[in-house]
Amino acid sequence: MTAITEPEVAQHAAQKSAMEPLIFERSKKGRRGYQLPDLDVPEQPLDDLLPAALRREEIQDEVEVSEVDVMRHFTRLSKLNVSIDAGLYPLGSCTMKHNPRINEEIARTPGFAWSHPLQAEHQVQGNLELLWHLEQTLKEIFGLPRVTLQPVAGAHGELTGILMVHKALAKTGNARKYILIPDSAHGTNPASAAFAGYQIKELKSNSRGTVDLSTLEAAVTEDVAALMITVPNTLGVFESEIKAMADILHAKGAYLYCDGANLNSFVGIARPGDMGIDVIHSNLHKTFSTPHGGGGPGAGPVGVSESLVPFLPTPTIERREDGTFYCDFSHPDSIGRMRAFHGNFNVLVRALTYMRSMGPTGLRRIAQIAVLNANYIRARLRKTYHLPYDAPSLHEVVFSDKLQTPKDVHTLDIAKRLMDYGFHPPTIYFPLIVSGALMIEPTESEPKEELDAFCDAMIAIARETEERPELVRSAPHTTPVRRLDEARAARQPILRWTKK
Amino acid sequence: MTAITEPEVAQHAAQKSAMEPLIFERSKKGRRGYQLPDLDVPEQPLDDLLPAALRREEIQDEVEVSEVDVMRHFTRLSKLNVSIDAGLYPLGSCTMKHNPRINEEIARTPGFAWSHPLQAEHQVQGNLELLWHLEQTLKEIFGLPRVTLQPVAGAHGELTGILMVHKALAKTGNARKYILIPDSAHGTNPASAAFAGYQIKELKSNSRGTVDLSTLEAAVTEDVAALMITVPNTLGVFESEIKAMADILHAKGAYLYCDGANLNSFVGIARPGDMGIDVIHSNLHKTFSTPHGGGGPGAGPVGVSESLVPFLPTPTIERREDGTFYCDFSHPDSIGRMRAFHGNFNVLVRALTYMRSMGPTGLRRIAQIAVLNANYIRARLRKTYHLPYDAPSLHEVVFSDKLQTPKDVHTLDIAKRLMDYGFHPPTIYFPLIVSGALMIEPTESEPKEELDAFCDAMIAIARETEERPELVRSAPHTTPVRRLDEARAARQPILRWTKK
Amino acid sequence: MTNLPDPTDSSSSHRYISNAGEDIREMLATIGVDSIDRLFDTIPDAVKLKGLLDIPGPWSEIESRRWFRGLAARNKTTADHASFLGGGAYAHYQPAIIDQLLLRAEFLTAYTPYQPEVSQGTLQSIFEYQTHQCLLTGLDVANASLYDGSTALCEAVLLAERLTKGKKKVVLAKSIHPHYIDTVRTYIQNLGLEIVEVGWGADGRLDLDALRAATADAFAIAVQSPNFLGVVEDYDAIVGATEGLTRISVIAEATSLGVLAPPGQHGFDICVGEGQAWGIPPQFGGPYVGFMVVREALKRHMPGRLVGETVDVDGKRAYVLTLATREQHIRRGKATSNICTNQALIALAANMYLSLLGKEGLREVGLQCLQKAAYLRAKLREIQSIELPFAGPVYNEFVVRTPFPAETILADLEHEKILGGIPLGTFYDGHANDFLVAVTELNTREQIDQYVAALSAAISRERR
Amino acid sequence: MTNLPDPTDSSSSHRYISNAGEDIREMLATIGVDSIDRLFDTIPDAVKLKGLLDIPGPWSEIESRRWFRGLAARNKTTADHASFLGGGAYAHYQPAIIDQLLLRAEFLTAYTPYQPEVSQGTLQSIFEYQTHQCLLTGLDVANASLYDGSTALCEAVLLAERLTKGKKKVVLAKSIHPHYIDTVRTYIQNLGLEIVEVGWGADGRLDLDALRAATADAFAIAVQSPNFLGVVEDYDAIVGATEGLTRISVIAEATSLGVLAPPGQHGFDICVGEGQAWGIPPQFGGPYVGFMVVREALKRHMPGRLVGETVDVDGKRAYVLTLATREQHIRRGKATSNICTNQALIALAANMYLSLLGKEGLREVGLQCLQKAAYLRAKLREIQSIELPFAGPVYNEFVVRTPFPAETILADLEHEKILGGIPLGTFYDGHANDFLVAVTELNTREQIDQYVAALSAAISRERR
Ligand SMILES: Cc1ncc(COP(=O)(O)O)c(C=O)c1O
Ligand SMILES: Cc1ncc(COP(=O)(O)O)c(C=O)c1O
Repeated sequence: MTAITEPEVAQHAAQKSAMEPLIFERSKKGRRGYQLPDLDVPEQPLDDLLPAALRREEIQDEVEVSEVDVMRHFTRLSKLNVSIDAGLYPLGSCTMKHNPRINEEIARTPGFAWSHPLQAEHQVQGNLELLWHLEQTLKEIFGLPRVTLQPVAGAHGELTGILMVHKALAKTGNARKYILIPDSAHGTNPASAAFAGYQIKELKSNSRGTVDLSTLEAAVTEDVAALMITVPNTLGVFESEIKAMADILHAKGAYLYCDGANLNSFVGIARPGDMGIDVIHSNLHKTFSTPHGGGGPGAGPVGVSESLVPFLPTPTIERREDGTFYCDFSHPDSIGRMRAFHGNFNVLVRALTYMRSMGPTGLRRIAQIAVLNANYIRARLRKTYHLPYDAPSLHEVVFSDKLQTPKDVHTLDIAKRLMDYGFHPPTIYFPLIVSGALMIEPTESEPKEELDAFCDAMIAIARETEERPELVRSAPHTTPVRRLDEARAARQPILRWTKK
Repeated sequence: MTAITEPEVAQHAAQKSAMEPLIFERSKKGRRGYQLPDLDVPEQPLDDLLPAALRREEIQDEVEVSEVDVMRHFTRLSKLNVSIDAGLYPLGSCTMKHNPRINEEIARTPGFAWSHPLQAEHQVQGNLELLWHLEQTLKEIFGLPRVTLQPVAGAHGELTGILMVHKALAKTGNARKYILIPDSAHGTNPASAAFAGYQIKELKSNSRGTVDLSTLEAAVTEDVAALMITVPNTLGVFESEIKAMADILHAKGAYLYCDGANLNSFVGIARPGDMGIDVIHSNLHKTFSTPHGGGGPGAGPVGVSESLVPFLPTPTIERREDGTFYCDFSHPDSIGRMRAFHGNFNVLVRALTYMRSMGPTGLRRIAQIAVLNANYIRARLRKTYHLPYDAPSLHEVVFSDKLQTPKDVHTLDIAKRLMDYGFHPPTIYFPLIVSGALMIEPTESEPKEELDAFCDAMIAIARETEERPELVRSAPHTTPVRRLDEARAARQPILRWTKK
Repeated sequence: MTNLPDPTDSSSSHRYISNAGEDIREMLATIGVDSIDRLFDTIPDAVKLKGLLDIPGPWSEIESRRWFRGLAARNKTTADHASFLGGGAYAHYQPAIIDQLLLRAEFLTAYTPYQPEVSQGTLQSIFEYQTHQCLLTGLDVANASLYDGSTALCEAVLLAERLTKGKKKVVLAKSIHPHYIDTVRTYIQNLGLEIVEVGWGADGRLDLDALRAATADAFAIAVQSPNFLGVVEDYDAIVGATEGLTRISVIAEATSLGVLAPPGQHGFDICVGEGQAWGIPPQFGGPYVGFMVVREALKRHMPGRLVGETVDVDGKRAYVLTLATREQHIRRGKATSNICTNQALIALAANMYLSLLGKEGLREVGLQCLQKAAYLRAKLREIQSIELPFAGPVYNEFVVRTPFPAETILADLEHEKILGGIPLGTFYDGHANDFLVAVTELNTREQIDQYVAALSAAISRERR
Repeated sequence: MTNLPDPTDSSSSHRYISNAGEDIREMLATIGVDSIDRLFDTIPDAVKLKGLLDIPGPWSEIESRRWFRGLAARNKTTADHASFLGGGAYAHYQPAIIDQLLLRAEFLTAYTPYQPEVSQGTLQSIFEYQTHQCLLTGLDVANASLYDGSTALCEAVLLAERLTKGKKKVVLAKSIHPHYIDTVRTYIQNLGLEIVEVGWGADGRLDLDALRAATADAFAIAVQSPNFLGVVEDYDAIVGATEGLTRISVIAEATSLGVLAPPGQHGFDICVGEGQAWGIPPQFGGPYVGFMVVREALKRHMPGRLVGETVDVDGKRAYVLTLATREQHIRRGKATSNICTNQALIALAANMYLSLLGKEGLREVGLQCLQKAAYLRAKLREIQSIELPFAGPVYNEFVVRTPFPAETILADLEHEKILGGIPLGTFYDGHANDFLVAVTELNTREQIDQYVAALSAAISRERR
């Protein structure tokens, strides 16, 4: 029976899918994937409608395929992906939770899906009411007086928030120069601050991974516009001194911006507004379950404290005495519009559906079980993997590869090897303050047995590292493709198909 | 690098899915997968509503799982199946064609999905009109004056048809005793005939696999009620003498029943009614693309010639002068009702959507390309596999394992080995007149490149049979489970989970 | 044939058929013929069509959406009316994930799991479905599905007949769904069997005296509970009166199994029924899913497919179609049934529903139906001139009688956007003023209160 | 906290959260704490909530369906009106398979393909999407997506600015979608850049004289075609007037690329736009998909994600995120953009749409839009007192002027179940009587004829 384990035999099935050609390579003359109704108006000579110079020739090299070809192609492509519906997807900082299907159903209601963004307000009262309710709900969750729903992602929310801070400070005559950002922060924080017109000053974390009050105090000069901080931070550690931080900043006329990417860990348990936070964005595609879609779309509403309300993007959605709703553009100090139309409306629909499904008890339970699950993994793996920061963590836990590097097995290898065990790897090499970080966020969705299977796999990999390190170093072995030559991709970039 | 091809390593990922426990084994006390609105009427003591003796205790051993658990479970189970959307599924006689998604969308229109089968006729005019149009369309396709839409599968249609034959004959004073059925027929034919109250006389096929006129002539006695024949037959061979057969039967007062399972091969090219056929069922889940659903639901409308019209099941759907529609029960000679309500209505919706998508040109093209595809496979494989019947075939081709048996490789082995190449096997060991049959029906959906890949795989397996027969005999090697102990399943049947 | 389109011309291409001009020419060359027409030479010209079929199309999706949505819009349905319709088809809650899972190609577009190595998803789900049926009915062996409730009853009668060759009489409660009885009549018409119907007593339950009189020489008795009048039967009493018969219980409202006594624990041998109530939309009558569960001893008589547990060559647990020697593809004319294609996808939906709702949910659905129906009944009893003619216990459905023809009253309710019931006179003589009313967990108290008000108004209107 | 629910109690279980009573107790034991509350000790009591949030819920799916469908029913939409709305969001045909494929968990619930070995599906699709963008625009390198058309323009302006450090002026055609211009204004407010707007001439096209006057010291020029008035710009003429500037073409109606000259072949360096018209429902403005395609030389300045081809250790072709050093997670404060999460799923939908429609279909959609708009224009020209103020060539959208306020006329149309246009006065002073009208392949001749009749009737009515 030796024959049957030979790789060329064992991989036929996988290869069939893995060898799926590009849709362009499936093209064949005469095939067709669509039909339109026959043109039902008298056809006029093209030249009478549009001068030839403004027209194009045929779209060269565009595809000719049937609907069957398209169905096959994308079905096969889909099979090359792992997904939340199939198992744990513990990307730290990404809150890969269960995406309820009722949200998808509601978003597809024709009255929502086919409403047009430039309709008269009286024609879209349902939409405006929905947005209004979502703002009310987020206000309560944030403990802040107003929320803008326009930003379509976390980073977009960050830019919105910092632009408001800038405008508010500019109004006092001095927009200031710096935004303080801890070294544990996500890359979008400095990038957004820069796009908002600020320079970045990085704050060093202490041994708990958090920011010392003294560090902050020393850094907050008259030139500092705001501190941009993630709570809990990217190690999952809560900044217990958050209120004192706010006081320090406020005393100097600076603002406290909270990156709310980790809201899942304390939603319904504590409120940013009660911590002295002035601005916070929430990634609805994280805490509020809108599906990640292979990289988006998301939404990044921003809540603000009273002093920043005048600077919110326009329009805001308001309710009249008579119960009707309207868009209010009368905010002279507004930073302006962050995007055409009303943001990612149909992502917002999904998020509100989710908030209603959870209710106050459910939101609280999210945080409780998310934190329980993360701490369970922490407890099960802490003897096997190095825990660089020992402070109690909430919804995620960050290990490092320190115990494995002596065998020349690194975080990347561990991540790849996890794939052979059927798991998507955690976030790796982030936060930057941990060398070889493995950042694990299970979310509240995961059942105990899935967490156990994951921990068992991690422990097995640690054992393999001792006994057969090459096996781990050369992983993955069972995926549709194996380790890629990423350097080659960057050195000689091929960024599109071209006809041979 | 030897380590990485070891089976225990290579199969982790597959195993994770393959080891999916039963949903009952995922159950854990306290988990919940649903929520209902709170009861909004005053709750009355149960005993006042229903005596305890009529009530049950809790449903012992029923599951307690979350929605996440259910989503994971069924997503993982789905990954253990192959499907038409992922590739060729050449089950002969099953017409596994592309299932257009517009049909699914239309069937889910709330006006169809939420209409109730016992509503007053004026409330469901849309449904009745749809059924009426479907009947008109099938009448034209069949070339027959009436069609009943009640039967919900091919076998159900067979029973309907033979019951009509019985009733028609009984009306003449003699229902007769026998139904003639060729030895190449599908098992449902004799079973249906028996359930309709007849005995079966089997007709021997000739060397073309068809029925000789002389054989028929000899068999048609005064006791014969009908011939039940599949056109083209289960070898894909058309009964060129079909009209003469009809004449022979009709001369003796017997009927010609056509099993229309293979309509896909001649839809739009020729019509059963024009061949002298008196009754035909069509499996809408074959020729008319309604999805097979892992084994159903389907639909099996039955068309009849003038003489059988009085015996159709009730109700029939009729159109009034004023353009309204109604259910007509006034058929005193009807065989009665074949099923509650209106048959598989929402399968019928899908089928009519498909017929409209195809139109007259598209239906004709179905047959043309289905026959082209099958003959292409036949041409490519006939040097490699034995073709037991050499007559020209239409939409399917039946090979045997005769060239492989000397190496002790049999049809079952070839079928299993195809799985390793990523293909669902053909129908095997049917029709019974071919020893070790491999019955291949590609349908019109398949692109040439998929047919080529399939033929390449078949040829490779033939080569493996010569060179490494053990590899084929022990296949499959790459599926979630390998060959099963089917005897054990039948010897000590375990037909349900029981709590340990 | 000169008017017929040239299949190699690109205007002949169709979106559902991949191969087109270039492919066709290559393939014909391999086959060695010069046109597709040649491949049809075995069909005599005399029976070949000379032109195209006279049917509409081909339509684009845009045109199909317009036409079919137009038809759907001409129906009045639960989607835009408050519905109190039952009679064997119930509007229950359908969890959102079910339909989206059903659309997965791996479930939707696969076929019967003849090849277990590439069909474990379907097979395991059927095994689970079979288990749910056993737990719910208190019986031992369930099959993979039958067409629907009516044909499941036919199969049960035929099964029972096979057990006791010789006897030819089957007793059916008249209060079984009339469509089911009709269907049995159709199925058995040539098999020399006789149906005896037994009516109901004043409380709407099976008339036990009449039953006792009818059982002589009978091989089986079938009763439905809740019956077509909505009344819950007393299994134990029926069992006492049907010694020696094969007892068939019929379930037309499957959610009732969440609260009602399971027939298998009360002397019944076979339970058949309609699974539509497990979250399948009414969709004008189908596709639904028939189920059959039997005592252990009857398993080799079971019609339809059965999935069993086994192991693969590596000893790994797996599932497979089994006991196939009962079936038509092996036994042909002597099979236990002619069924082949069944209702697999709907059985899968039922498995999902039963798993999601689970132990607690199935009970809660049942209790809510019970309580809401009781609430409506209490309100209706307050209205003069409304009668609830049958006093037997009910689950979620019951008969209402007013002094006026049911159709008249129901038309009045329809004006208020209420689908108010099913006229009983369609099914039984002498019930012109009666109609069936069903309540489920989807009916809100507000709807029920409106129903009562509308009904009361309708009666006043008619009185004038 | 005594009022707060006990998480181990089964009444606390929620359907979206697997772990419940039994699990929780087991896990706490492993962790070694006696309650979940202990795990939150690092959050100071002072900031902890003492009770529950004051928000509605938890709702069942039944309740959510009722409430949200109730809201949706209060919108008047293309679903039940004939719509002639455009202005950057168009109702085009959406092939049925797209949405059902998007619901596949493997697409819907995966995230950014950081781990290429288990994300080839997403990666290959993005690579294909990038290719389609290149073919359609005539440019060389496309990214994986940006938020939408408006923010894509912002990114293009910032990219252009990076190319030519020193210059601070960007010229924007005033006829670019006003929301896009507003968004650019917001984005650049603190970056020391200046926007100069150039208006349109009598024919609705960019005023070339004004353009020439504005280009001095500018680093870039952006024009939209068809512009917000629906008029197709003359790329070649604009190129002639903008020597030395980075030229940005903005596409707000993506299907126009099926028939209009590709900007990359007419002197433009960057093409950005909104992909919504590729079969994405209007859905009140989002989620849509912004695209950006640039000349080869600009690729290392590209914002957002890029997917490139490479091979795996076995030499097998594969796809991977590449040139990541441009991005925020590597370059942080110096990245080419702050974008992280983008619009991947919508880009996937666009890839499906472009593949299905293909070479022929993209052209046919364009031609049908063109012809149908021309038909409507011809009909409107026959009506006295209707003016089409801009004479420039159009694709599928144009401005209509009547003697009455646009809002009044449109309200009249609304009574006829027609969403008749977008008032231009909202965006530009002095256009109170003008509105934008768009026509797509979904508008039937019957709808168009009804539109003409209704508009004509509305004008007569107002005249009285
Ligand atoms: C901590 C943190 N901040 C910000 C972001 C950026 O959010 P988005 O991707 O929604 O733009 C992320 C997302 O991964 C994050 O994890
Ligand atoms: C030739 C033939 N006849 C009859 C049938 C039975 O049809 P159904 O499965 O729809 O009952 C089949 C189905 O496989 C078949 O292939």
